[in-house]
Amino acid sequence: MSERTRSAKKGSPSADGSVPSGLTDDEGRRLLDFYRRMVIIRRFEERAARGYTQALIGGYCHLNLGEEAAVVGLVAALEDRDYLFTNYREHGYAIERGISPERVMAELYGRVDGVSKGWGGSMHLFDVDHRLLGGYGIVGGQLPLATGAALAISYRGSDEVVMCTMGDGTTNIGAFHESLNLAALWHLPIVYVIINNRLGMGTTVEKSSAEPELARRAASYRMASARVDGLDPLATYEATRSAVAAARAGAPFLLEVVSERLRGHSVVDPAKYRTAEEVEALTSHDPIHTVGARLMVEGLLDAEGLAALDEEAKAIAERASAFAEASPHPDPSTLFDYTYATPVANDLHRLPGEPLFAARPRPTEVA
Amino acid sequence: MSERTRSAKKGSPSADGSVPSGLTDDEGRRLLDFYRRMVIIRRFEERAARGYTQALIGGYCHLNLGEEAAVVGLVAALEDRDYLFTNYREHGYAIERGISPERVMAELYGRVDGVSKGWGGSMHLFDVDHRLLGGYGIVGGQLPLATGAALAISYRGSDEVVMCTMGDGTTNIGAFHESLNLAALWHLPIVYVIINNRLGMGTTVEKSSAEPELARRAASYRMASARVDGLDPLATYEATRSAVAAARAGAPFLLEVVSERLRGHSVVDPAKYRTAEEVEALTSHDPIHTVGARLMVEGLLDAEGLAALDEEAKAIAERASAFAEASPHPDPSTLFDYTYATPVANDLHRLPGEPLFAARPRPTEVA
Amino acid sequence: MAVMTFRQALHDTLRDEMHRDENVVLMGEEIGVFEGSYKITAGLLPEFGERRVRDTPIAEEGFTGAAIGAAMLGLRPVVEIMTINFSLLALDQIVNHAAKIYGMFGGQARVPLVIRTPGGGGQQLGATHSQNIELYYAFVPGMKVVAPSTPADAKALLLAAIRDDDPVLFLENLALYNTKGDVPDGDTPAEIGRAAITRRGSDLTLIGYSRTAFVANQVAQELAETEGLDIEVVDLRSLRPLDRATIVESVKRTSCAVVLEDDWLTYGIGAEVAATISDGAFDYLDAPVRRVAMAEVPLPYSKVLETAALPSHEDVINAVYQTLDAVGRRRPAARR
Amino acid sequence: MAVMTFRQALHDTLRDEMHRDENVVLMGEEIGVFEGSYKITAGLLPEFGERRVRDTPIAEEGFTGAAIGAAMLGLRPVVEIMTINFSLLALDQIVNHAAKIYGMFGGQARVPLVIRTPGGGGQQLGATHSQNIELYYAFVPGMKVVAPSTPADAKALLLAAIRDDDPVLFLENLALYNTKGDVPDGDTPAEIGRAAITRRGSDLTLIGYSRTAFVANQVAQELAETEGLDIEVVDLRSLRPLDRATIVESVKRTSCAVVLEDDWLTYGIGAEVAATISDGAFDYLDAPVRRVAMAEVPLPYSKVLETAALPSHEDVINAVYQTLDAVGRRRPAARR
Ligand SMILES: Cc1ncc(C[n+]2csc(CCOP(=O)(O)OP(=O)(O)O)c2C)c(N)n1
Ligand SMILES: Cc1ncc(C[n+]2csc(CCOP(=O)(O)OP(=O)(O)O)c2C)c(N)n1
Ligand SMILES: [Mg+2]
Ligand SMILES: [Mg+2]
Repeated sequence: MSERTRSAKKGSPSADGSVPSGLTDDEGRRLLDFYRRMVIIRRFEERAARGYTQALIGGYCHLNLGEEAAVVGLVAALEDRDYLFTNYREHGYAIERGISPERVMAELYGRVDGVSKGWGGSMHLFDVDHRLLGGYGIVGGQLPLATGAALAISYRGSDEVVMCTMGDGTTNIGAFHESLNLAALWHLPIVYVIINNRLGMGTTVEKSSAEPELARRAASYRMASARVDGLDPLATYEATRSAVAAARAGAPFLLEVVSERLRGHSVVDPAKYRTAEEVEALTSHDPIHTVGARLMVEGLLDAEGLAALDEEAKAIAERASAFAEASPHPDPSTLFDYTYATPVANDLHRLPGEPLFAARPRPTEVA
Repeated sequence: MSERTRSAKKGSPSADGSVPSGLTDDEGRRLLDFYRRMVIIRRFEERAARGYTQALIGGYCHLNLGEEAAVVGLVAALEDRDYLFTNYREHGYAIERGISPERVMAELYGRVDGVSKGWGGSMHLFDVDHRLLGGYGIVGGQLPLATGAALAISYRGSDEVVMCTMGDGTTNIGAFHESLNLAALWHLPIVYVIINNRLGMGTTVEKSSAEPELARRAASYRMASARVDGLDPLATYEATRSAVAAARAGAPFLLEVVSERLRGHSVVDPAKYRTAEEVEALTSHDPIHTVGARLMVEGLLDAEGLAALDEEAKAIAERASAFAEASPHPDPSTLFDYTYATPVANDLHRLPGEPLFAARPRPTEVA
Repeated sequence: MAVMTFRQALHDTLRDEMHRDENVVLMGEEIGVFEGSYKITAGLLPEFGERRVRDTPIAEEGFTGAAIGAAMLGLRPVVEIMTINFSLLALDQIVNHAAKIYGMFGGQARVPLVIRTPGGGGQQLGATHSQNIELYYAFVPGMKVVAPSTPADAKALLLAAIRDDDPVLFLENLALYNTKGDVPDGDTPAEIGRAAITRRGSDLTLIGYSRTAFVANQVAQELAETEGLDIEVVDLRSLRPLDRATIVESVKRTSCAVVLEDDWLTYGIGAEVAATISDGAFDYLDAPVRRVAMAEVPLPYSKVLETAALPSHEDVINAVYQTLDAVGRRRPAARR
Repeated sequence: MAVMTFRQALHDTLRDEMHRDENVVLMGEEIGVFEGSYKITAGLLPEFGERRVRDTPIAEEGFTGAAIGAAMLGLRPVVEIMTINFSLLALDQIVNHAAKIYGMFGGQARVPLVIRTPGGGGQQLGATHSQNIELYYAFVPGMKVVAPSTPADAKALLLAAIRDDDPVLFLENLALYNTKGDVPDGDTPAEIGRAAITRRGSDLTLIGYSRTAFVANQVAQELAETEGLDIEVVDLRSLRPLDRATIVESVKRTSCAVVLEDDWLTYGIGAEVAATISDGAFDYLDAPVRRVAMAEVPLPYSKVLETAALPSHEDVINAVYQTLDAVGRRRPAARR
């Protein structure tokens, strides 16, 4: 981790557990709650990784491991009525938005009880009731969409906010530029969040972004921005609250959340491009460790409490996967149910092996 | 013109012809030369507009009227070995690069002696010998290409520079962001030039760019930048020289050249969206007037000399159009000559009315 | 019923729909202050204001995507992409997002979006500005693609498109904007996914869409008058879904067909139409389906070359004659 | 001659060409440090260094366009676009620039560029990551599009593509990377624009490209063994130019054809193949050309639904049987 990044981390505990600046009661309660949520995500993700090796999950599967503090702090700053657009690394966000881990896991398993009824998979979680508007697998694809959602809100004069998360690598794609410019021009109620885990697959932020302090890119749009330590859930929460407040008042915001990706890009990536020292260092940045340690130091949690939280989280993850496994696969007869929302004449419901036109009578049978 | 833009114009004469700061001999000679070139462009463009109304030119036709000082100052700062990529508003650039006005006009007329042999038209001038690598009609399309040309130069370790011009409206498209980021990351020898005429068709820069001081957008890439008065050819020339020098040393540069578009977006646009006052004000910003006036004030040109330059320019434009009109149209038999550079099996040379397969014998004739 | 241009029909329909439904908003480059590159939206900015007629920066991907996102929240944006060529820049948002969102999320979100965009060549706009790439949209399940050829259909299909809950690519054509025709009053949307037989006949089926349907009707009329030929014309109207039944039934009656298209022949729209006929009317077809399409070159600027590359009226007539020739039916005196 | 995987053939050919010609450079996301998403470029960064193996930011339009510009100055970039789905973001640079530059400027600049990119479905990657959109390139004059199905062709066509002075879309397929085959030593590029008859037969012509050519050969082999059927297989190899003569000559001999494709049926690659056969072999064809293609839906994630939407081995066999049935030829006992 670079100097610069480190310096963004005010008040977070160091790995040796030295005493931090101290917390108010409110903060203490909040941190405990955040930690509980973080552990749930952690155990969920580990269970998902297992599901993948068990071949119960297919396709790509990207985990929030290391980003739990960021996820929890970000989502906590949203109101229920606010909207969230995110990318393919979104299991934790879905859970934080209040979607049951069962339905999230069922989606990963491709089952009918999944949030997207098995049509989306890990990368495409969506729940209209919880205002999670996807889960997108095309890097940057969610940015114009989220911008448009904010446009609809502003058009109607209502007061929801849109949060749109993305990775550091995503800031180099055209859609980033076009979207932020539109949001700033049109004063849209949106917070763009960069989860800067300093890697896009195996490429470092320095190798992909000529200005690696990504929050600075807001200047191209006269947009306000901030950089925050995403390993500290309280700091993330506070920074997000300000950003959301600004957005609600019609001033879009760019928030950079510096974080870690503890494992490979997806569950199948062994991350060989990381040196042993880098991997070593990661442990001391693991927010589950650091936040847990902080709670202990603050006297807000003891070893027993910590173990209990962990058990609870594991149980949730197990229940989720049991539920998912029990949920039925979609019926093949539903294949043509979601091509169009408005039914349309001549939509072709042909299975791959079927002829386009009913077979003609055999030549020998022709009169 | 905004306050901010005005302040960029140091040392240029005001419309009333008040005495400027004074010029060295060298500057005087240069200014006179620049003026001469500017007038040639002006008369060429006016002749082109006439050719369009005569239906000798088709398609779209965008003129450099008002941008002559910028064009001349920019191109003069390039070496012959440097490369230029530009957009569809490029007649002046082609002439400044040393391509004969005859061949430029012939291209506008779609004739075989045109720089692009009649295949490109007004928007697609190209001359490999003069290192004008196009003329592109897709807004922003030239940016990645120019970036790649600079990559090839850097790859080979040679010392040419690429200049890539664009309009203000072009800075809002994704390719701008992606290209500048690549150039900065890879230390490419390229100068990106924004001709900020403050309009993209009918849309003002304030309505299209959330940061309307466009040079500031370089900050997103830690790229050096400057803003210069494009109605002052000397100032443009000097600023460009610095930018080119930086690029030659491997530091890409973003140069914003504040300019004017005297007429409509293209020759068919009456520009009804401009108020009478705006149109009025334009005259006093016309660089042909202001630079001419300055030369008179400086005693470098008298009315007679000015008239002579003008006559010369008109004659050049007339010769160009006479040449163009005399040049033959391409032969229809050459239609398939430029689909592929490497000839390839089964390339379909079928005219629109021809059958795909030779006609079968008529049924009655079948044995 | 009133006679008006294609342009006027579009304009009036947009205006009526904006009055009818507050959720209908217009977005695009130069549609407001500039009144639209082809003036379809002239007058709508002063009438409805910037909130509903939104000039955008040059950012096809960004504003098209924003329209998709706004549609997910219930607006009904009508986006103008200045020409279909520029839509390449928005293709990821359209193909990978607009067309996928309903299915990929199990039917939870709808994208009631219309993208209006003109194709067309023949205006010496050069290789990058003269393409007909409706194929790129017609190929994609999740998209609907309509391609009216008359002012009446411009209205009826635009009404349908705006009221549809799926993303609709509404194909226009530079050469049609000034054509005139009857336009019914009232408020009757067309049914997307249906072709129309715009002229009954028994000698040959001539098939087109957008500009080429216009040409097909012209040619059929002309050959009826000059040669007494009885040509049936199918106007596809919808490229996705494609109304195979109407096409095939027509050819079963006429036993031969010529397909007109303004795009490149190989893999063009006509390929599917020809393949469909050759399959569905296999036992009825008396000659190969003939396709009239662009020459396979990047379209040159030069008028002479451009003309050589584009299908002409004569090309269509010759294709009709040669096809009739092949089936041995009513061959009028060769006319070459 | 050596037996190796498709992946290895690609890797070795890239490496050999980089040794042969200093102008050959590789660009793309994650091709260096990460060794390529599908490991085609593994080991090349350490061997050739960052100058020649360039990891790019996530900016498909930017880096593809930069490769085009570099090609204009004489480099011979080989770009990897991680999957063909992401190429939608670069489409304007490819279709409107790479494919146009030679023609639009009257032959003054060449674009010796190769874009390698895999298609493929069936990996539960969901609607946006499972598309087969080679059509978008095959449609465009100025582009060349090749689609090898064997390791030998992977080598021969990649050699040809790199040495060609035009932009070439080199289609790969996720499902082929681990397939094995003989690869000749030496340095013999294939001829772009030529299909190959990879198996002679007289009962039926089975046509495919990329993965579906592999399947076609498999099925033909199987039906020869199990049913004594004598199926001819045409591997298209080049989608643009399309080798119509080879296809048509084959069908003239067999009088019936089945076309396999991994994209959507309507307007898919198979439409042109079917239209071409129906036209060029009109008098020889005894049954409609059958197409086996994806169901027309955004591809679902669920394994069950995905499987239902994709053409299976069984589907191909049934299509063959039904077509043979239709022509009344050697019908083996129905096998459903
Ligand atoms: C347009 C596009 N290009 C490439 C990819 C492949 N891809 C998926 S994730 C990824 C890296 C993204 O990095 P970042 O934005 O930092 O997010 P992170 O994965 O670190 O959360 C890439 C290149 C893609 N999905 N979409
Ligand atoms: C991608 C794309 N979108 C839209 C257009 C239509 N168009 C041509 S020029 C232009 C305005 C460009 O403005 P600016 O960049 O300021 O350049 P200027 O014309 O002022 O020189 C537009 C919108 C286009 N050619 N390409
Ligand atoms: Mg990252
Ligand atoms: Mg401008």
